[in-house]
Amino acid sequence: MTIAAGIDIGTSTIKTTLFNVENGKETWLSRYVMRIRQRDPMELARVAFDAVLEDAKLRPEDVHYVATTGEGESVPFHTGHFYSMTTHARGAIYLDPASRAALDIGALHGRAISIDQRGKVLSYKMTSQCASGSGQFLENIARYLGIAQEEIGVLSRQADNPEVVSSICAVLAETDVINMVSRGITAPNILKGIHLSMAARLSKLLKSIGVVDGVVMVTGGLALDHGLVAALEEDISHIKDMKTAVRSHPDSIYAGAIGAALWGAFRYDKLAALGNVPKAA
Amino acid sequence: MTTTKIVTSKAVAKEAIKDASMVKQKEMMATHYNRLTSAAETGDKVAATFVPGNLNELIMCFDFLNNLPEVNAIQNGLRRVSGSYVLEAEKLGHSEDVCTYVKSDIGMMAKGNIAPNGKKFPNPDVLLLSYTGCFTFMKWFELLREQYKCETIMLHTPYMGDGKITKNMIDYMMKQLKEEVIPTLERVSGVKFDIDRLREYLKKSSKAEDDLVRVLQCAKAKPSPIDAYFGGIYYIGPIFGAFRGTDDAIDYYRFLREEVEDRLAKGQGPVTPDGDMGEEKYRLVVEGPPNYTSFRQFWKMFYDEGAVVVASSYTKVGGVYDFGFRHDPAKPLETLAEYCLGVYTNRSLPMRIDMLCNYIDEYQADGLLINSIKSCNSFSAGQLLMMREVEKRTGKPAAFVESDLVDPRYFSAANIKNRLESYFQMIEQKRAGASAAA
Amino acid sequence: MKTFVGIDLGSTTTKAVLLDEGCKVIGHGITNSRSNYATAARVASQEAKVDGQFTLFRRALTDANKLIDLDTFLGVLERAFRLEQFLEQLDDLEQTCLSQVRGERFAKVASGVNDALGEVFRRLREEAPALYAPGAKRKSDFFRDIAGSRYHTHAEEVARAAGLPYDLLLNVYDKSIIEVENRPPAGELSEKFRRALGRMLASEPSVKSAAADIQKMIEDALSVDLEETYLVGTGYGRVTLPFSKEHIRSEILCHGLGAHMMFPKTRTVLDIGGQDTKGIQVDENGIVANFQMNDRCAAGCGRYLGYIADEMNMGLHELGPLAMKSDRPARINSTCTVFAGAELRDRLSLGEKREDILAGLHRAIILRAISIISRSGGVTNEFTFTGGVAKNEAAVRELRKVIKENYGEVTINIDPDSIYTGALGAAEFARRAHLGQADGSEA
Amino acid sequence: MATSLNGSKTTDVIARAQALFDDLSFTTARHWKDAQPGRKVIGYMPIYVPREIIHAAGFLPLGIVGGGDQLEVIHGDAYYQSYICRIPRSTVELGVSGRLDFVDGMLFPSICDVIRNLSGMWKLMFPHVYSHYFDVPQNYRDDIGGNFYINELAELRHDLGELRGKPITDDELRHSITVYNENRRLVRDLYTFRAERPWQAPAAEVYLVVRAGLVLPVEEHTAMLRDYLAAARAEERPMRDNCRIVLTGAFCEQPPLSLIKSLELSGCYVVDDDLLLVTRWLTGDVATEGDPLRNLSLAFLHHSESTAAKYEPNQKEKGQHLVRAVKRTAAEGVIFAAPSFCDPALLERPMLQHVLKAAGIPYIAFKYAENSGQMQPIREQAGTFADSIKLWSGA
Ligand SMILES: Nc1ncnc2c1ncn2[C@@H]1O[C@H](COP(=O)(O)OP(=O)(O)O)[C@@H](O)[C@H]1O
Ligand SMILES: Nc1ncnc2c1ncn2[C@@H]1O[C@H](COP(=O)(O)OP(=O)(O)O)[C@@H](O)[C@H]1O
Ligand code: SF4
Ligand code: SF4
Ligand code: SF4
Repeated sequence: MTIAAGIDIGTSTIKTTLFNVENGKETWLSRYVMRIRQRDPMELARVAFDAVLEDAKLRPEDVHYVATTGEGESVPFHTGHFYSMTTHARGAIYLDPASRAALDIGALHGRAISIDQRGKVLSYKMTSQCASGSGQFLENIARYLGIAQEEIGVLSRQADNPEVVSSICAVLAETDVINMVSRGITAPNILKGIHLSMAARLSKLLKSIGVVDGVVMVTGGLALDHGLVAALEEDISHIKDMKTAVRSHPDSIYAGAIGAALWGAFRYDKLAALGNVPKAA
Repeated sequence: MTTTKIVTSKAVAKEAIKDASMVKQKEMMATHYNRLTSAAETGDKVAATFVPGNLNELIMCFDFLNNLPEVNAIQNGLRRVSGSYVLEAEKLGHSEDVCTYVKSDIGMMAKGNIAPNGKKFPNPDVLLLSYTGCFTFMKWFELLREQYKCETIMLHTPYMGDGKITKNMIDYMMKQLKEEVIPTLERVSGVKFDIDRLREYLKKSSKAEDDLVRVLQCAKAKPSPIDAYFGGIYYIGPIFGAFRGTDDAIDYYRFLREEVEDRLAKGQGPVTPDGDMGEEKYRLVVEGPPNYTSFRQFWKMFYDEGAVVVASSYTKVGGVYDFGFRHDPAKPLETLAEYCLGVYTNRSLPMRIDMLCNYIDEYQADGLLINSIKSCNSFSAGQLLMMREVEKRTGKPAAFVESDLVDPRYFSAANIKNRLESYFQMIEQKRAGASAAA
Repeated sequence: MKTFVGIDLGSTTTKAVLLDEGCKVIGHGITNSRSNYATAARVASQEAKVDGQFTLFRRALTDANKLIDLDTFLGVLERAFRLEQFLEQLDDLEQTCLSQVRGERFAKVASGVNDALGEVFRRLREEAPALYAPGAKRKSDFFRDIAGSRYHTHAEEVARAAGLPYDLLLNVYDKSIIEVENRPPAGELSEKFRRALGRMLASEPSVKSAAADIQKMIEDALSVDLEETYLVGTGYGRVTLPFSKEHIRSEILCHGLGAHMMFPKTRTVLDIGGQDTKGIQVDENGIVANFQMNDRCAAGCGRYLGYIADEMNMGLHELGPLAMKSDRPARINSTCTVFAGAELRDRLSLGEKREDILAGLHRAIILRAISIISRSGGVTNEFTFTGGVAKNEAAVRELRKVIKENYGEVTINIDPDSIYTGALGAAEFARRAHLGQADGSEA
Repeated sequence: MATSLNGSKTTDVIARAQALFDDLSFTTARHWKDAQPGRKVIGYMPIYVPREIIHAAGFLPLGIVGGGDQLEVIHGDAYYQSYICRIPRSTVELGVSGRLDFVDGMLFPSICDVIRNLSGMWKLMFPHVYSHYFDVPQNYRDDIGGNFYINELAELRHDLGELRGKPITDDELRHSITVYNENRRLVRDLYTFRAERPWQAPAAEVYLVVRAGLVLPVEEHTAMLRDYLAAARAEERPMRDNCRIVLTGAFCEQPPLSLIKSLELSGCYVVDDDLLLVTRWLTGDVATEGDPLRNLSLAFLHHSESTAAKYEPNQKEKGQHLVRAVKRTAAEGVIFAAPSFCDPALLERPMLQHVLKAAGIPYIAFKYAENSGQMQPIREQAGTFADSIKLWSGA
């Protein structure tokens, strides 16, 4: 029995999971997600860790490996850190063993990660800093349009004539959107337009790392945005030699934390086999 | 953000003003592309080489057809397909930051290497890298070699860093020509080198060069009968490309000279895609290559405002002839070396500044406009200093716009128009100020 | 009387300036930019008219100076007028909010939400007079900002008390404000003045004795028609301005001319607005000789400070003063607006002090601006700083430092009305265009 | 803490090297020049100049590799569009701000169009300084490229002799070659040591020590290298669970020190790199007998590093130097780090990647600028690379 915690510190949210791995069987014990909202992420990490422990009715000393990922390199109580592409890859395999790529879309970033059946990262590509396709940008626009987060996907799917955003800079893209509103473009068409241009950028990432078939698991917070997932499917269907199936999972937002916990358990077992048991600080 | 207006030029108007030179050039290009794309059937061998420092006369001595990747990139730009080629190359792992000529070429290869006539380009039998005036050429040919796995010849042209051609440079180049370039061309082509044949071609070159210079210098007149940048780009086509040293080129430049002299005699201005240009209001010298993806739209921003370009540096990238240099049959190899050394981008920055100041002076221009090209460090690095220096020396205003050769993503029409309009207004105001003072 | 209107439709704010025939500014108006450009332009120019009206009152009332303290009087009148305006928009907002409460999302909670809204608006109305009391500090002068921040505060409390999700009330507001602010302003200006005057005369005993005289003079001033003789518009995103081509001038030219009008010896102009930074060189006639501006990238512009303010949960005008407290600015190289928040968090987590980071951010903005200036030809005496960011004292401090270090002693001009520079230039272009039309030649 | 034979600790050496690195006014070089009348300082940019000739004239060769992340660039931006790399603008800034006012000459080597054009700009901006574009052959035959190069070297030798007022003799040159041979040997020893025990010679330390060679008189630098090597050998430091990588592409504009540190922090030991190539451009000793210029020329033609600024005449050889470096240092992967907008590095990259792919060597790539502040994406990529090598090693 190996109990491992995964703590994924993002730019906008902290996701935490607790797993028990026994003879290759992975049991998800508990989970917790919280928004950072201008608080100190290092303190919140503790809060989140306590929350998953309480949920699973465990004590800190019951946990064999505390793995951080995302911006958690300096969490004082971790045993080890894995980088987010490593953990999202593993998380994607956990959520759907058929995944051959993970597409991690979060508040400020997009990453395409090509993986093998064991969750090994084969290659990857990240959106450049300037890409306007990020969760934060979508969130700002939705606020501006007076649309609640859970409405985004629904509205986007009602679009009949989407209008594409051209600026690469998210700030200037906001102006683009305001220009659209001023030209009388409807909210569904604007949202769908944003979704489509994000999708185009993301599928270009996939293509450039050679992901052209198999299952692409969307992870990160934007996996919950069905409008974006639909736009991705649509965009990919237009690309001649791309035959990937895009999927998302209700637990996609936990992918990083899942991967961290599972790698943590893996690493613990490997080191334990070498008689080299690590200790969480 | 910017709504790009598509300028549809009236095909009718264009037909109406087709001159003999234009017809001739079209015909030459079509024949050339047909010969290239049927090289496989005819058994013709193909050499790929660059515009600056291209050794067309020498290539012809070995019966090679000359295929110029830069010219193909330009064609792709004008036909608006370069954008997708560039993207293709970026998907293949080429950086967004590097020269789009290269990426357009690589993308074109990846997408089947289709020539403007719709047929497939032949693979080159030899890559003749006359490495002149730009480092990118070197990497470009290494990339092509990786693809085609064919023989590659490097002709290294030293840079005129101190503003002069030294004996060491000439010796080095002649030695490369004699001991590397010519023997390899002989080997690949199976044709023995005949220096008299070379002399013959060089003689023809210099004849066409005389006419070209005459045409470009007609722009000293007021009004200028030509636009030496937008129009000039068409005029340099044959001599910078695959035709220098041919009878076709001699004919073309004779026709062209006659037409331009005729316009000069009649006091007419340049011909534009929308017919004759209106009143000449501003005379400009332009530094830097043009944008090809929105070439017409860019040009229109000039002629709509009465701005005519009277001299440009871009029309000197394939050879600087207006200060007296001609290909000289009397010293065939040395003349080729001098030619390569003297092309515009192989000149030091102080030399380039001198040239521009000289143009502003001799062509009585109102100022300097720099079109700075994102792709091209050879041209662009240092242009802001050049601008200030020219302004300082001539007292004429200068302006700076930015675009790219064949990447449509870097042509921001609204921005450029904004700048040009402000610039023309500035010239106007300066003039008003000057005449008030006089 | 003839007036010439210049409108600068900025990315953040829309500004209007009213000039008279003698090239004198009679009114300034500003509002937040919004998706309906025509409305933004209308609101700004109406604000400029209001301001113009006060100029006229001032002119008219100068004679009445013996009767009343002019400044106090106009101050009171203006506040009364602003309150009147605010309450009117608040009504509109309430109606709009109530009309949003329908459909499936609200099916179960509609009546609760309606009650909550009623309570929120009751509180808003109740505190409104205090917002416009003498000496009161408002977060901003725009309805969207004032109403928004107060709404958030009240809604959070009311929602908690009523057990409603706060997000729901927030969303109702977000949906409504966009409608409200894009509706063109309703009602006659002079009517609002009369109401404000009435409210004031009723409540200010000091002026009661002179009421009749004052009323007469104000009526005289109100009867002067501020005729919009010629209008010129400029601004960010010019392509879609709600004016026809001959009424549009490039923002660069407007800024150059405007700066020249404010400070005739100006040779270099720096304008930092919400999304653009411009470096402009002008000659002795205010003609633009050279310029540079950012395109494609909004790094280091005003919005950057906006993101930082949001991230720190502070008002824009509070950033400068906090940064001024630092004596060891952090070294910051990236001014990407989008990643501003991330950079801030990064540094806070490394233990750097807030004021030092802020000071560093201000310096970074200025360095970026100076690099644009230097690309346009450098700094030449005199130097004029315009745009919204010129209101930020920390940015001004860093600018002075950087210029001194690199260009020596240079006169640096900052007009309190510097945000109106573009609009001022536009108004002057309008005046010249009218003169040109009048005597048949190009101005 | 262990100490070297003469007692220095690594921390002492590093503190000195760091101080030299941080000094944007080149105080040490200024002191050197002021110490004796007639001394002159000749600046040079990447990628290679024969420092022996400068040294032979009794001058100090001063390597200038931009301004790093601490220099505020105010004027430099006025000379360059946004799509040109950082190093020329920070170099112009150093010049315009007077930080190079003690430099008597500048050499601009043949590396790319940007530095090539900068040579002309320097002539215009600083007309009283000797500035020279230093061309090198792209033809590697002794009788063609070799002769050309000997003549270029002779020109430089002549010019510097004029600057000194006395021609440079063959013996002076031979002596300088000996001095630099020794310096290069030590730099190579340091690299070899690091490849063997990277935890004992962290990349940032090696970088600082080698970089000191750009501003110090060569004799002092040789001593510094010796001290550091001895101290680093003697000092036991903990070995981390890191993978081993070769860093390539950073041969001109320098990555910020924090980037080099970030690589190791995120799990990658740097076991070879192409930073500051001038210090080991010539891969073996230059012959000291016979005609010194000819010897320098032969070394350049046949025993110098491969990099993007050179033409590779043989398609089969293209990129093999990188494969060899990986094998030699037992590296597990390659990190391509190129300055943004660096044509040579970025055009070369896909070709090198093809070679690595064929050789089965994993790699990643990213861009940087000398003033990059955000290390998060770098850590992320290097970290993922390290993770995947670590988790899957032997799998
Ligand atoms: N239900 C949802 N629908 C759409 N987007 C969501 C939803 N929940 C979260 N998001 C988006 O996900 C983003 C956070 O994603 P995440 O991967 O956690 O990012 P990070 O790791 O950088 O914090 C937020 O910007 C938010 O916009
Ligand atoms: N009171 C204030 N204090 C500090 N900064 C301000 C203030 N008002 C506006 N700003 C700054 O000015 C910017 C807007 O400038 P403005 O010139 O109005 O831009 P635009 O012309 O693009 O609309 C804001 O983003 C903000 O940073
Ligand atoms: S960099 Fe310039 S000269 Fe070189 S290939 Fe590209 S466009 Fe031509
Ligand atoms: S401000 Fe916009 S364009 Fe500029 S760096 Fe940031 S995201 Fe990119
Ligand atoms: S960084 Fe690259 S492009 Fe820039 S100067 Fe150096 S070699 Fe040239």
